[in-house]
Amino acid sequence: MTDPSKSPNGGWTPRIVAFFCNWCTYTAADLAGVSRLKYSSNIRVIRLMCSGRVDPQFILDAFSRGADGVLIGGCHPNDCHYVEGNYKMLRRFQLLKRMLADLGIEEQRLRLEWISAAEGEKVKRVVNEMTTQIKALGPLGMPEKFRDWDQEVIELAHHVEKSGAAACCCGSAAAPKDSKAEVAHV
Amino acid sequence: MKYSYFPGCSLKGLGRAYEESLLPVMKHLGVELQELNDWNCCGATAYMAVDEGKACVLAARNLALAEQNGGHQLLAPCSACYMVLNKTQHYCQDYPQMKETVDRALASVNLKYSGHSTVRHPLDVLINDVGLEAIRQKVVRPLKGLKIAPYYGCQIVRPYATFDDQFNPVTMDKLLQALGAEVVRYPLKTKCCGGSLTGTLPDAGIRMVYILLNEARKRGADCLATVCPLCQFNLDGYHAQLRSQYGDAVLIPTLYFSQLMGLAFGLPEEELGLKRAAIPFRWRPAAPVAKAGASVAVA
Amino acid sequence: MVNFKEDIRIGFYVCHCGHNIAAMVDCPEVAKYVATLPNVVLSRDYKYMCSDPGQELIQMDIREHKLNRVVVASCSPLLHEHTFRSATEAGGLNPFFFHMVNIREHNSWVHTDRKEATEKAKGLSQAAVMRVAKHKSLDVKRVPVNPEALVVGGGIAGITAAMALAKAGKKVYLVEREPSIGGHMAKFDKTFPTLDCAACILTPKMSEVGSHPNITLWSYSEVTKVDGYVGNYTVQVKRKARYIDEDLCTGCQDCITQCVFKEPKFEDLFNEGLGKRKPVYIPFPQATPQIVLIDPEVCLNFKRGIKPGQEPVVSDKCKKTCVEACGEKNAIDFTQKDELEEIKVGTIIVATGFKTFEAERLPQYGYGIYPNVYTALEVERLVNASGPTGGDVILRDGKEPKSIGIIHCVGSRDKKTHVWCSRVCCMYSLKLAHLLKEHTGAEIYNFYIDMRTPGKGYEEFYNQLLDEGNHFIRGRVGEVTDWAVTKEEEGKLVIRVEDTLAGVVRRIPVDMVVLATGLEPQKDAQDVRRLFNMSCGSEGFFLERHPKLAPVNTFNDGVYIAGCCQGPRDIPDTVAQAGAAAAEALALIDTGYVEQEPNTAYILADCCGCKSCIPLCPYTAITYDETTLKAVINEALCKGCGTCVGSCPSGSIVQNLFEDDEIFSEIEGVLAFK
Amino acid sequence: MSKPKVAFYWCASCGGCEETVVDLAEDILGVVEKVDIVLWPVAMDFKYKDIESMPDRSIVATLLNGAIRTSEQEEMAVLLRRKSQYLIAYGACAHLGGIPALANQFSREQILKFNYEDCPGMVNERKTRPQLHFEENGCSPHLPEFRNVVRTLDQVVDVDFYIPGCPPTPNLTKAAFDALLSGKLPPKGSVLAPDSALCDECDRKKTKPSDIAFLEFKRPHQALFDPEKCFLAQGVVCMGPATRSGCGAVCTSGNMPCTGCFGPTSRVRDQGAKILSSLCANIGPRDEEGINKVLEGIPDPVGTFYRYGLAKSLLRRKVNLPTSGNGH
Repeated sequence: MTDPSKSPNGGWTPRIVAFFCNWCTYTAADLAGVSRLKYSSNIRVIRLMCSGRVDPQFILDAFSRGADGVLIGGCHPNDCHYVEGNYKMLRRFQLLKRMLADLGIEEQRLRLEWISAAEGEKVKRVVNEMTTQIKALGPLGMPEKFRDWDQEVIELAHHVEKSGAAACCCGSAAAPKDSKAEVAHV
Repeated sequence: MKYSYFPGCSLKGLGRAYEESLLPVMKHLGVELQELNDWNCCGATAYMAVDEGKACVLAARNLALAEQNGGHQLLAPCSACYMVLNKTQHYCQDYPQMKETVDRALASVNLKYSGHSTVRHPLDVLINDVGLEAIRQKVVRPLKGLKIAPYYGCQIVRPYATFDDQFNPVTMDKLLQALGAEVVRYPLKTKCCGGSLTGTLPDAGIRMVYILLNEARKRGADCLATVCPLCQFNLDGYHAQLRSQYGDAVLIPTLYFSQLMGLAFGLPEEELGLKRAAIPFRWRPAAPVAKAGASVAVA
Repeated sequence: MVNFKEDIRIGFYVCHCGHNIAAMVDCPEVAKYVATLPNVVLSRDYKYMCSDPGQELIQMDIREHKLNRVVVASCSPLLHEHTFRSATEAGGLNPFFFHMVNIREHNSWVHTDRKEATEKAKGLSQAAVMRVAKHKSLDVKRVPVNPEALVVGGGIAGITAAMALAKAGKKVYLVEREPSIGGHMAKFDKTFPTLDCAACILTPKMSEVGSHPNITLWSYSEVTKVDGYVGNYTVQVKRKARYIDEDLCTGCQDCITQCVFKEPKFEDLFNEGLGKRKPVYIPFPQATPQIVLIDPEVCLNFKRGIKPGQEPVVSDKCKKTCVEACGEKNAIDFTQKDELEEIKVGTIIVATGFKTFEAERLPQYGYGIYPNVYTALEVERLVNASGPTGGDVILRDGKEPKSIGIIHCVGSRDKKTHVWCSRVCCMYSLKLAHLLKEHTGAEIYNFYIDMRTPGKGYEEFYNQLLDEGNHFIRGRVGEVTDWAVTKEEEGKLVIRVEDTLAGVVRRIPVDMVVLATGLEPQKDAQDVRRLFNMSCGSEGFFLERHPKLAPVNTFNDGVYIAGCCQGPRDIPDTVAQAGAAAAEALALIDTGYVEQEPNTAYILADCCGCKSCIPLCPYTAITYDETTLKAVINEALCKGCGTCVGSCPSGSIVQNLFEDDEIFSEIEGVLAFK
Repeated sequence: MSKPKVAFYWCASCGGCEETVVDLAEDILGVVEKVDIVLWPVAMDFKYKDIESMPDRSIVATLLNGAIRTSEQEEMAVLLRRKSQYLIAYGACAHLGGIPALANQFSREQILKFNYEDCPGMVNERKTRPQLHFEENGCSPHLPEFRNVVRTLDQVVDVDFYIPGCPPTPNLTKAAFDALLSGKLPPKGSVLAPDSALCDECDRKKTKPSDIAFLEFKRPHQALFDPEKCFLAQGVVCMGPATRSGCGAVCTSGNMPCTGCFGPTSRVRDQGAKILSSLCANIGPRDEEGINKVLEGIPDPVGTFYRYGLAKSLLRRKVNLPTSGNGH
């Protein structure tokens, strides 16, 4: 198993998760393909019906799972297939980018772009620009950060284990549970 | 309204009449011009033809100085300066290599050009910032009865048409009309004045001058109005050659638009550099009708 | 949940698409990788998944390997999702146990490094495999299609489409903005290359439309609002006031003769401003419907100075000789107001046409400066027997031209204006050259960049023009000027051009210049696009769903496009396209229903009733139930955008096909590739 | 047969959770009657050794409150995990990180420097910091290590159930005891509270309009609140729609907006992201300038939306703080 963030040609290369709306930006990306425009391969597109569907949880989840950047593509203002889903995303974006800045995530890592179905060229430009910018920023590397942060707990667990009586530990203190450990509920 | 002012060599030399008339006219309109401290050659003509890199560095130094002084609006009255400054901005934007060359050169004298300054032409400022109405209000001696051929020359609309149409610029037409003058339709308004050819290939250069002047006369113009020191020099300075080559000196004067503005504003005539022209411009607007409270211009 | 413990058994297929994918993505390696992922019981690569054998492969595998999930990595889902869903269904599974990965448009066609593209394909495939495991069985909902249709625009495209639908027995509303249908074609004199008289072939069709029992023709009307969805659109149409009761007017035109204005003195737009009309008028003799109208801007019975957006005010100052002339018919009604009508239709054909390039934008060609510079459309009227001069080519200065220059590509093939070729200008320039020569015997000069004459009989027509002794000069004209250098040039328009074949700059003096202006989108194309929820290309023409395979479809199901609103084209192509659009609409109408993507949202019982979602829905599909104190979604109104789902603060709304867990899995998958 | 053994323990917390146990009032007698309390540092005197010497899994249930910030807390969590059949994260801090987890916006060094040097009122000329070991009067005391990161209980050890709240209400606590003693337990990992959001039990719900469009956001000190109207309808950020119910809407009944201490419902992974999404989507203006003007009313989104949940959020912590390194 190789480090997922290493490109096959060696060295780190950014991973950008993109949420594209079905009607404009996803279609624009299709157009870029049909037009054989070339852009960097760092982007992974997830298709949603509308940029209004982009739950900020998706963005945080992508970051926490190793995305170095998140790109959201929607229809231009006034052009939303669903009248105004794009405005709803714009409003979330305005606060989310500020909140992410407060949490230490650089502004360039989250980008909202209006790309119409005709703008294959813009898909190319935006993806290339963003890749360059994030390359300059370096990795965000949240999974590695989580591992790094939790090193201090793992050390203690080892220590407790060594001090005996750890044989029948039922609570598996050996490693912190991944924060995603799913919780079932009443 | 405040602008940095880049005179360039012409306005301090052959084209002094342009500066002499432009400065009081702008002042009269409440436009404040601050001459760029320590400006240098804009990089036009010879430089640009031989080494674009060096020309751009020269121009960029002026732009950087303007930025440094917080003067992000740089007024460049000479057409050649205007074009080269614009061209440098475009080159730095479009060609990263050129930007690098410029950055490196400027860094050696602790200057930085960020691309935030805007190069403005006086016509642009007069029409878009000052406004025709404000100009009209300052006219105390309308140029009534004067027929003018508006001549723009090549450089302020080509290759970059920044504030007017590339093929049929009209800003000066409107300005002259606001002064009360009659503007004749002059299809050669952006044709070449002969440029530097008058020095290198005089036959071709003089021919162009003849075409321009002859057509203006044919269309009933009393004079030509121009925006460019080189155009003014070419159209004004070769009448003797015209006589010897074509047997017709076409003694029609060529003025800067700013000189005509000064006359219409009733500014002191001797301040407008009118005497510097080879072909004298004798026409004068009628004295203003005395109105109570109206400022009376110096005769 | 019955299937809670059911094993997930995923079949994965990666398509080579010939070389389209395989050239940039190592398909066998992708298949090998995906085979190692949890729940994947079968992983194959195959040359053409969308082919019949490819689809049969899926069906066979579902049966043989007891697959209950299918993933295909191939092209865009917008192209083949339906194909593979059907194959999944044919194999005996619910079609929504399928997910598609786009490794062609989004991968092999846009990347250049094979290794990187292969890694990306793996990542995207892993995401789909993880996502599809969460998929649920969903039902497709069928919605009936209203058999009535709307055609917007009454040019030759709209006329053709409306007639095709009407002949098939469908009820059609034809809405035209101008007082008469006919469009640009009605203004033409002849049509290339056959030189058919345009009026002779068009007017019978116009009157057929006007009298067809299945067609409701609303001229002088505009669509103002479109609601609903495929099969069930509600359309609001503004019927502008003509000040004439359409039911009472017989088209006798006595009112025009009797108008207090004895002579026509107002700009006649049908004649491109070359002629004059009265305040009460009919646009042209063959206008359909044959109903007059009154222009309140100039009619004496209205107050002057109507402000935009305001209703004209009757002044009652005129003697109203028109009313007298109308007599007992009593068709004139000065109090008429704009009226809004609402209609319900299932399909819509948009055929709103084009406008010609504004020649004033290129002042170097002197249009609007020199009176004897004409646009091609003006010349169409000038040579037309029913035009303002009765077909005599008399210039604006009263002279007859002895020499004429036709400048091609005005506003076409030019980075400064429009980059596209307008397709018809070369041919109509040849036609006008022929007609002008026929009418005047003048010397004709054509200035062209390239002669483009692809079409049946077109090249032959060009050859004919060459034989007729017309001059063709290859070069883009620099300027048209009245700057005369020689005696011969005095009083003429001089065309300055670089003759790129001879390698010389020419000055050609002529009496008349014709500008072959290009075609561009209508001024309000963007508004119309929004009205019908379509897309525009970067140049502003309406965007077809697929340039080759769905040229009359749009991204809005049930809305079709025909004619020049989609891009410049000539009459034969327009007519063919209008027929295709009508056929598409007919197919939908005769199917009788549409299947709706089951991507609607629903609200869980755990909803707390905070009402945050209610204002977010643009379709008012969400309401608050006062008895349960929770929100409810009306599935029939929900269009599946998912905005409420993304915004529900307690996660109590679920969008079918785009459930939170499905998307989280996809995110995890794209970032998990190893 | 002996009574089932129960333990209470506190880690990084304010003590409020302990109060709740006391707030059971007479009911506590019923509890004490049925169980044998083996550890309760706030009220009874048991030692570490007492617990250590017990057989593993001999405690039926441990209710542990407080976040985990020090090595001592970790050690206790591990020990109690081992000795208990059920480990219950009790209260917002153990459940989500709570108020102590707001410290995840700062580095260990920033916190120590402020508290031992920069904080007003601090007199510490020698800038002495707590040491892990030191010698004094022949003794060599050992102090717990202060960690870089604040954690929820389940980020350190396996947790069986969660009782939410800052603090949990007596009702929920009693219900949990009842369930434990009767053996009628929900699936492991459950949060022992209803799974709908607060509005469900808030009286103000009926006053919330269906067409809200925020034109401004007010902070609690900026206005006098209408005691009956929905806070969101008054332009006040209320976390209620994104917060699990079960508290009986005590804050909103007391004329204060919900601040989110019960955490999200089971269907939400990040409470802050969800309330942000909902509030923002319903902002009135459409242009960036207008939107930002409205958002000026939320100057500290992290502190507002993750008041209790930062440690449990998807990012857990400000991401660019110095990572590991024990900072001795």
